[in-house]
Formats: sequence, C-alpha cells, structure tokens
Amino acid sequence: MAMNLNGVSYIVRETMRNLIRNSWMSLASVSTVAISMFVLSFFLVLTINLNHVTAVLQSQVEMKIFINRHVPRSQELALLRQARHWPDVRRIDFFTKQQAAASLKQEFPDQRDLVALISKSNPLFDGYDVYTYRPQAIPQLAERFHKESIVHTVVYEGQVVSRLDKLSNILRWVGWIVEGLLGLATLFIIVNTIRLAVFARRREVQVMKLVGATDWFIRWPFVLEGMVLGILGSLVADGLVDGGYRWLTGAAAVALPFWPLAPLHSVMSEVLMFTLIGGVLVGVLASMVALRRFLRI
Amino acid sequence: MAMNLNGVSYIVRETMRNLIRNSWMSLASVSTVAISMFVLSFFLVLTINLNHVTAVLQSQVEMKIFINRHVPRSQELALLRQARHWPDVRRIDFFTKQQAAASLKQEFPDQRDLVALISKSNPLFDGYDVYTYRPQAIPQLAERFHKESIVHTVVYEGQVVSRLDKLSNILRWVGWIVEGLLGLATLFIIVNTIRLAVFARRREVQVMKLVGATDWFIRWPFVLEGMVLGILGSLVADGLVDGGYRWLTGAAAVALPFWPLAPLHSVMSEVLMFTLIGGVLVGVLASMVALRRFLRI
Amino acid sequence: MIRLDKVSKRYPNGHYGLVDVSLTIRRGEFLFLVGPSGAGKSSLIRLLYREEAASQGEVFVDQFKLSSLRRSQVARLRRQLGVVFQDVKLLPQRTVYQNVAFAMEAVGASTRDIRKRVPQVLELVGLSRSRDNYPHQLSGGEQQRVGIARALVNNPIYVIADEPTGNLDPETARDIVKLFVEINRRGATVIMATHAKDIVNQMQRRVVAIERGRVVRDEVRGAYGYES
Amino acid sequence: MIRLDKVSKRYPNGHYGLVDVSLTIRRGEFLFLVGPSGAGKSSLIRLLYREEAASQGEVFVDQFKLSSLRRSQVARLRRQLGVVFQDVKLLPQRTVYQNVAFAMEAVGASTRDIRKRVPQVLELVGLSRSRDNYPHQLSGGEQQRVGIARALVNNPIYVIADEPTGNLDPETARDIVKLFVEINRRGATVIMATHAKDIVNQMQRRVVAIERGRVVRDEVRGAYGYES
Ligand SMILES: Nc1ncnc2c1ncn2[C@@H]1O[C@H](COP(=O)(O)OP(=O)(O)OP(=O)(O)O)[C@@H](O)[C@H]1O
Ligand SMILES: Nc1ncnc2c1ncn2[C@@H]1O[C@H](COP(=O)(O)OP(=O)(O)OP(=O)(O)O)[C@@H](O)[C@H]1O
Ligand SMILES: [Mg+2]
Ligand SMILES: [Mg+2]
Repeated sequence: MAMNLNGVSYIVRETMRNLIRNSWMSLASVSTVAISMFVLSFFLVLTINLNHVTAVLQSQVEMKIFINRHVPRSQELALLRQARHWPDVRRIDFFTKQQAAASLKQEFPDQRDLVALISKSNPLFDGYDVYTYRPQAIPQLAERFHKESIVHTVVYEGQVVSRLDKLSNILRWVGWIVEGLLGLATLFIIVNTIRLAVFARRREVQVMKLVGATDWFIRWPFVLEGMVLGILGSLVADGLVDGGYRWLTGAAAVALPFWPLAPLHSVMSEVLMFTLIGGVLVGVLASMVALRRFLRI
Repeated sequence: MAMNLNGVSYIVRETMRNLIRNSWMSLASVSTVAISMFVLSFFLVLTINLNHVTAVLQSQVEMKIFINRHVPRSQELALLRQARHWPDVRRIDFFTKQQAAASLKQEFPDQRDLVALISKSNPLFDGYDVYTYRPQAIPQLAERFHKESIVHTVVYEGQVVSRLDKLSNILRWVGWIVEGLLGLATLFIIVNTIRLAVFARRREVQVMKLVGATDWFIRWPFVLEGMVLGILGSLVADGLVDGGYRWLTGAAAVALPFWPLAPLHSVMSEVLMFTLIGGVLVGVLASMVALRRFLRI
Repeated sequence: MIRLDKVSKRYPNGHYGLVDVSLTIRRGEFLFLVGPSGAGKSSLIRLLYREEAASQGEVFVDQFKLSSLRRSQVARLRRQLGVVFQDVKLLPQRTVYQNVAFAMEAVGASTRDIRKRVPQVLELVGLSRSRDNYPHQLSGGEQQRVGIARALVNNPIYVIADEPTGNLDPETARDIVKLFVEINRRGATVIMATHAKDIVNQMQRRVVAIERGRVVRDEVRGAYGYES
Repeated sequence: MIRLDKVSKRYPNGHYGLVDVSLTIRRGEFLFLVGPSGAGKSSLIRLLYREEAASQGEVFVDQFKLSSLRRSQVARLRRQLGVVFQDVKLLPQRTVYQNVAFAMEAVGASTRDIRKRVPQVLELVGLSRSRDNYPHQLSGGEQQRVGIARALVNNPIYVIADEPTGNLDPETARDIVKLFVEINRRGATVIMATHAKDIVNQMQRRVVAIERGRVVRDEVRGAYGYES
C-alpha cells in the first residue's frame, strides 16, 4: 500500500482514463447512484419535514388557565411574570371571559338557549392560553399552575396532546425505518451496479495480475473510481434535491402558506452529509468487494 | 421472427442455460429488480392505505339533524325511512337530547355553571347522526334535510370536511407523484442493471453474429432472460410485501386497533399487477435496448 | 465466385489495411493468402464475411454485393461461409460440442441433424475426447481446431480460414490442410491465410501474396515466398 | 534455476495436463519445449508463473517454492519472469505503448525510465509505428509482438514464451528468435514452447519434448521431432 509520488500520479491518471474509457459504464453507475441517492434523499427530506411539522404542531398545543374572579390585576401579573421563566413555557396569551364565551357560541351556534344564557350572565372566567415547547411537559406544568392560589382551573386537552405525541413518535419511527430500508436497498443496488461494472472488466484485472501487478496496484484505481462514481452520483442527486426543494418551498409559499416547511439549508446539510458519505463509502466498498474474486489468480 | 418448434425449444434451453451459467449476474439482476420493486411496492402500499384511510375517515364524517320538539314519533320514522334511501346516505343514528347534553358536558367538564344549567333544564333537542359515503355530498344533503318541516336545525362541520377532502386530495396527488418518480427510478435502475449484465456478454453476441445467427435468433434468449429476471425479481418483492403486510396487519391489530388498514387481498392484487407487468416489460425492453449496440456488426 | 474490384480498406484511424486490391476467386479454387505480418491478409478476409466494409471498390460474394447488403442479408451471407477466425472466437460459456452445435442451430438445423453431424466434425479435427470441455479447458491448438470444426460443420460453399494452423504442430497442421483439400475436392472453395511455408510450398496451389495492403503476386501454382 | 520435481497437474475436470514431470533448467539456458497439440507445454508454463498450482510434486523458481507462496509473493515471482502468453492477453483498452508501459508501471519503474525503455523495446519487435494503436487495431502478428515486447521490457531474468511466433511469418519469427538469442547471450534464461520446426532444427539448442503430459525426450542439442 506504500505509494510514492509516481504511484499517486499513476492512480489518478488511471482512474481518469478508466472513467473516460468506460464512459458508458461510468454513466450507468453514476446515474444509478444518483437515482438511488435521490430516492433516499427524497424520503430523508420527508422525514425531516415530518419532524419539523410535528415539532411545530406540538409547540402550538396549549393549556388554558382560568383565573379566579375578582383577583387583583397585580397578582395576576406577578404570576405571569414568574411563569414566563418556568422551563418549557413558550408563550402566555390573555383572554377575557367574553372571548371564552364567543368561542363557545361559535361552537354551538344553534343552541339558542345556551347562547342566550351565556349572553345574559356569562358564567365563564378570564384566563390565559399557555403554549409550551414540549407537550410532554404539559401535565407537570398544569400541576404547577394549579398549585397557585389565584388559579381557578387548568384545562388542557390531555388526550389530544398525548395522541399527537404518540402519532408523531410513530411517524418518526416509521420514517427512520423507511429511511433505513431505503438505505439498505440503495446500498445493495449501488453495490450490484459497481460489481457488474467491475465484472465487465474482469479479464483486464486478470491480465494485470499475470503481468506481476500487486493487488493494491490494481485495486487503487478501482477504489478511486468507485469513490468518484459515488461522489458524482451523490452530487447529481443533491443538485436535484436542492432544485426540487427550492421549487417546493416556492410553490408551497403560494399554495399552502400555513404549512411549515423545514428551511432549505438545514435540509440540504443533512442530505449532503448522508449522500456524500454514503456515496463514497458505498463506491469504495463495492469496488473492493467486486474486485476480490478476480484478484485471486 | 418466425419460429418453429426447434426454435422455441432452443430459446427455452438457451435461456435456462444462460441464467444458470451467469448465475452471479442473474443474482445481481434479480436482487436489484426485487429491491427496486419492493421499494416501489412499499410506496404503492402506502398510497393504497392512504386512500383507504381517507375514504374511511371521510365516511365517518357526519351531519347532525335536530328534530323539532313534540313531533310525533311516526312522522320522524317516516322521514327516516325515506332518507335512508337518498343517494349518499350511509347510516342514520338516533341520539336523545340527554346524550347530546352528556357529550357537551364531557367537552366542558370544568365549566360548572354551564354543566349545572344543562343538567337542570336541558335546552337541547333530540336528533340524528347522518353518515355519508361522499363528504362532498354533505352540503346538498343538509339542504335537503333542512327543507323537511319537522327538522329544526342541521349542523355539519363543513370546514373540517372540506379541509379533510382537500388534504386527502393533496396526499393522493403526492402519493401518485412519488409513485411515478419511484417508478421511473426503478425503471432506470433495472434498465441499467440489465444493460450492464448484457454488456458483460457483448463478445458472445458479436461471435454469434459473425457465425451467421440472425438478430432475432440472438435476441430471443436475451429477451426471455430479461423477462424471467423481471418476473423472478418481482415475485421476490411480492413475497416480501405479502409477508411484511401480513405481519403489519397482525401487529396493527394489537397496537393500533382503531387504525383502518386496507385488506391484504386488495393490496396484493394491485402490487402483483404493478410489479409483474412492470418487471416483465422492463426486463424485456432493457434486454432489447442493451443488445442493440452489440448486434450492429 | 468471389470478386474484389479495386478494393481499398481505410481504418478509422487513417491506417490502410488494403490498397486497390482486385482479385477473382472462382468456385472450387484452393487459394493460399500469404504475406508478412500486418500485410493485410486478415483485412481482406474480414471484408469477405462483412465484419468490415470496404472503403472503396466493391466486394462480391456470389449473388451478394457487399456494399449494399441489408442487415438481414448479412446473416444469410455468413451462412454461405465457413470462417476460421485468426483469434478463434469461441463462445466461452459453451462446451466444444455446444460451440460447434451453435453454428448449426443458428442456421435452423434440426436437432437430429445436429446430433449426427457435430460428432462427425469433431472426429475429423481429432477432438472427440474433448467434446464436453469448455474453451478455457483446452490447449491453444485444441481451441483452434474447435474453430475449424465450427467452420466446417454446415458444409459451407466457401471455407475461409485465417491462419488456422498457427497454434498447431506441423503434423496436426498437415492433417488439417488435408481436410481442407478433401473438402475442396468435394466442391467447396477454400481460402486460407497462412504463414506455414512448408505447407504452401508442398501443396502447389494458387498463391496470392500481399504486402502492405497490395497484391504483389498471384500465381496459379505458387510457393510461399520468392526466395524459397 | 528452475526445477520441477515429480510434478503432476490434474485439472478440476479430471484431465491430466502433466504427469510426473521432473526437469531442471539452469540459469542462462535456452530451451525449446516441443510436442503435439495438447501435449502439456502450456500446462508446464502456467505452473512456472503460478497461474496454476501443481497437483503433485514441487516447482522451484530461484528462491521461490511455488506450492507455499503467499499472495504478495506471487507478484514478486512474476516480476522475475517475462511471459509471452499463448493467447497474448493484451489489455484491450490500452494502446500498444500503454500495454508495454503497464508492465513497467506495475513493477514501480519511474516515468523517466518508462519513457526511455518502452520505445526501445517497441523498436526491437518492429512496432514503433503502431505505438498508439489499440490491440483491436492490430493484426494477429502485431498483437503477438506487443506481447513479446511486454515480456522483455523489464529485462527479466527468465523469458518464458508460449508459442510466440504462431501468428508470425517465417521471417519475422526468425527475427524474434534472434532477439531471444541476443537476450539469452546477455544472461537471461529463455524457455520457448513452439511448433516452429525449422527454427528448432536450425538453432541446435536444448529441446524438451512432451507428449501426453510426460517428458519423452530431453536433448542438449536437439531437433524438433524424431523423424526430421
Ligand atoms: N481495426 C483496425 N484499425 C486500424 N488499423 C488496423 C485495424 N485492423 C488492422 N489494422 C492494420 O492494418 C494492417 C493489416 O492488418 P491485417 O490484420 O490485415 O494483417 P495480417 O496480414 O492479417 O497480419 P498477420 O499475419 O499478423 O495476422 C496492419 O498494419 C494493422 O495494424
Ligand atoms: N483448465 C483446463 N482444464 C482441463 N483440461 C485442461 C485445462 N487446460 C488444459 N487442459 C488439457 O490439458 C492438456 C494439455 O494442455 P496444454 O494447454 O498444456 O497443451 P499444449 O501442449 O500447450 O498444446 P498446444 O500446442 O495446442 O497449445 C490438453 O489435453 C488440454 O485439453
Ligand atoms: Mg491476420
Ligand atoms: Mg499451449
């Protein structure tokens, strides 16, 4: 494996030569790598966005605190000022009992008696919407608010939160499993492709061995070639993903303005990492595995 | 292309021979086809289930009809008997005003005054839940019920329905686009693989030509081989999908009993159709395209 | 009848394989093609079975005018010819028997004919014992004889052999040439490019000598070179 | 020194390529290996550069005991040898120059040495003009000479040539053998399997005759066959 400068220049020259000479095979390999990586990236992007959306949705989950009637405003404010710095508290919004009544009326517009009742003597309280970063933290938070003397009741949609949480966990798991399966499939397909490409050149390898070349002397150009094929394929895939995602974010901004897409740079940095490292590793390993049988001579 | 019995037996023999002799290459091709097809099928199954779930969810979307107080039971029943046969009506369930109150109490357990009010003098009405096959039909249905003299109000969650409808449409579109992209990718990868496999045997083809074999004489075994590779790969994929889906339905029955999975047979019939037709077509076309260059001699 | 009419062959890299060659070979002739290494013997032979097309001039083989041959006709042309290639060109994944049988299958022969004829031809070239060996399990000379057997198996009207005895010992080489003579006697035309001086001198047949792509000598009862 | 000690070669299909062959070749010898087609000449030669391993007995090449050679040592063994293969074995995607240069690159020669040496060797075998051609652009004899150039380019201690003149006209063949003689005179050991009766008879060197895998004759100043 020791290589002098001659050796390095030989390897680089050889690799370029082979890539160009077997341009047809190179093209097949690069396009296969590119497609596999693109499919993989596509679902990586989906997973990333899934995580992003659930994170955003979860952060919108809220808890309602109703304050006792006739509590002085100052006491309320004192609590608020404190609570704002409790861990997991993201935002606290005030609502009046009129607002609470209005939202109830909206939900039951056809229950005339109910509406009449609420309109006459509003039985509801003033209160606050509390938003959190971690929906899992809501029960403890609720407990904590409830201990405050000025708090009348704490309401949170426990079931909804835990369901959303479960669902997002399941989706995340499914995402990673799909990702893993696709990764394996990609690996297999790329290895197959590069093995077939090496297979088509098996005679060449055998002649090299018979002329006295060492295994590593033969292997290096193939390894470098596998690396280049992997990188080229990955870059093509990355280009497609980047272009596609830019288009998507543009289109989504118009069609689904409410939909929270993960930002381009964070998507691309993950995609680049996965595809490039994956491409290089797979290319190199596939070349080496494929060569093994033909070096035994 | 005219083939006598000798010819057919020759082709079959040749194909078997080639598959076995190039067992390594056959294995690479079959596994690539299988993996590609499996990935494709995986998302086909997802799409099918997505459609299934949205169909089920939509069919669960309901409309509430409140009947005027003091309407004789016979009149109510007459309307019901009629309405059951209106198009798009799936099921009609009766609920009492007590039930309506109970569900309201459940939704606002902490509003003591509200609960007290409802408990004392229930301002609500008796009514019916109407389920439909087509959520799009709800507005017209509502209109129709409203025209009946005994109906007090019709309530339906119009916004939710139309949103769900939009979302399921978008998801369906996304599903088909992903499906299409994956299909293209699969096509490309399989074509590449089979081309590389044919490429490794180019000398053989050239020798055959020089010995006086016609193009079709050379092509037939390759075409049949491509077909067999496509079918074998597809069958492997189908086996995996079938096994996986059986496992999934079993696991889902325990873990997510409420989740409506599409039935195995309907999933498998679609998967089989796609993969087998796809596998055969791709295998045959790839062989023919790959051969073209080497037959020119 | 084979006729070359002012044929030149220029390869894509600019090299000339043949320059202005005119030659007529009548049915039933036995012709040696001689010349130093790189003279153009194989170039001429490759034109005959249409692996290459002439750059200028015209080649005729019986009714076929090779410059205007459709693809389907190329196969028909090649079936008239039994070619022994200089680099043998066996199918590596088939046994000796299958290699020879393939040439018959390709022309649509019946299984019965194949079963009868192939062992005969293998016997003729002395390979009966090796019928189930693959090419890589054969010696160089044995491979060459498989190539010869394949060329002869369809009883071609023309036998075109490009140095068919290069890897054979003198005795086996003589046997092969005897075989060609026998086939020629039964009516086939034989064209044989060769470096086997002894054999050419001994046979006293038509000799066409090529040098640098040009026909420099064409004698009805010739010898290998001027000097001998 | 090359020594075969009761060597037999049995191929996987049960065929015997060599049977109980014992043979010693000293440094500086010039040895012809003769025998009919399929005798076992190539089988013997393939043992020497370790493409195949002996089934029984032992082969020694200088300090190398071939039965117990580790993989890394196989390359070192092959670098001591300049082998001309019967089926030439050129790299199809490299030009003549690159094919020959590859053998030097493989042993780690400097670019300067390669640039100087390769043209010299191509000149020796008469291929200077074809240096940029690919193998498929060469005639059979030209390809064979590229194989010879590649075998000689590293100034090997042993030159092992398997029918190196099979596709060459007698004159060129004689030139190649003269080249081998010259190399032999400078100290290299030359082993040449051949069917070229004239050359063997003319040279009066050691001749080892093989038949059906056995050494049947070993003469210090021999001729091609018994009868001549
Ligand atoms: N495909 C090709 N492209 C370029 N040049 C070629 C090609 N084929 C042959 N040549 C050149 O044409 C000349 C004639 O080649 P040809 O093969 O006809 O020689 P030959 O008489 O058969 O020689 P040999 O006895 O060595 O086989 C040679 O100089 C060769 O290098
Ligand atoms: N890999 C193999 N497997 C089986 N049999 C083989 C193999 N290689 C050679 N043989 C057989 O061994 C015998 C000797 O072959 P070898 O190649 O040594 O002959 P040779 O003397 O070189 O003949 P030629 O002059 O024709 O090249 C032949 O009968 C051949 O069929
Ligand atoms: Mg030639
Ligand atoms: Mg041999």
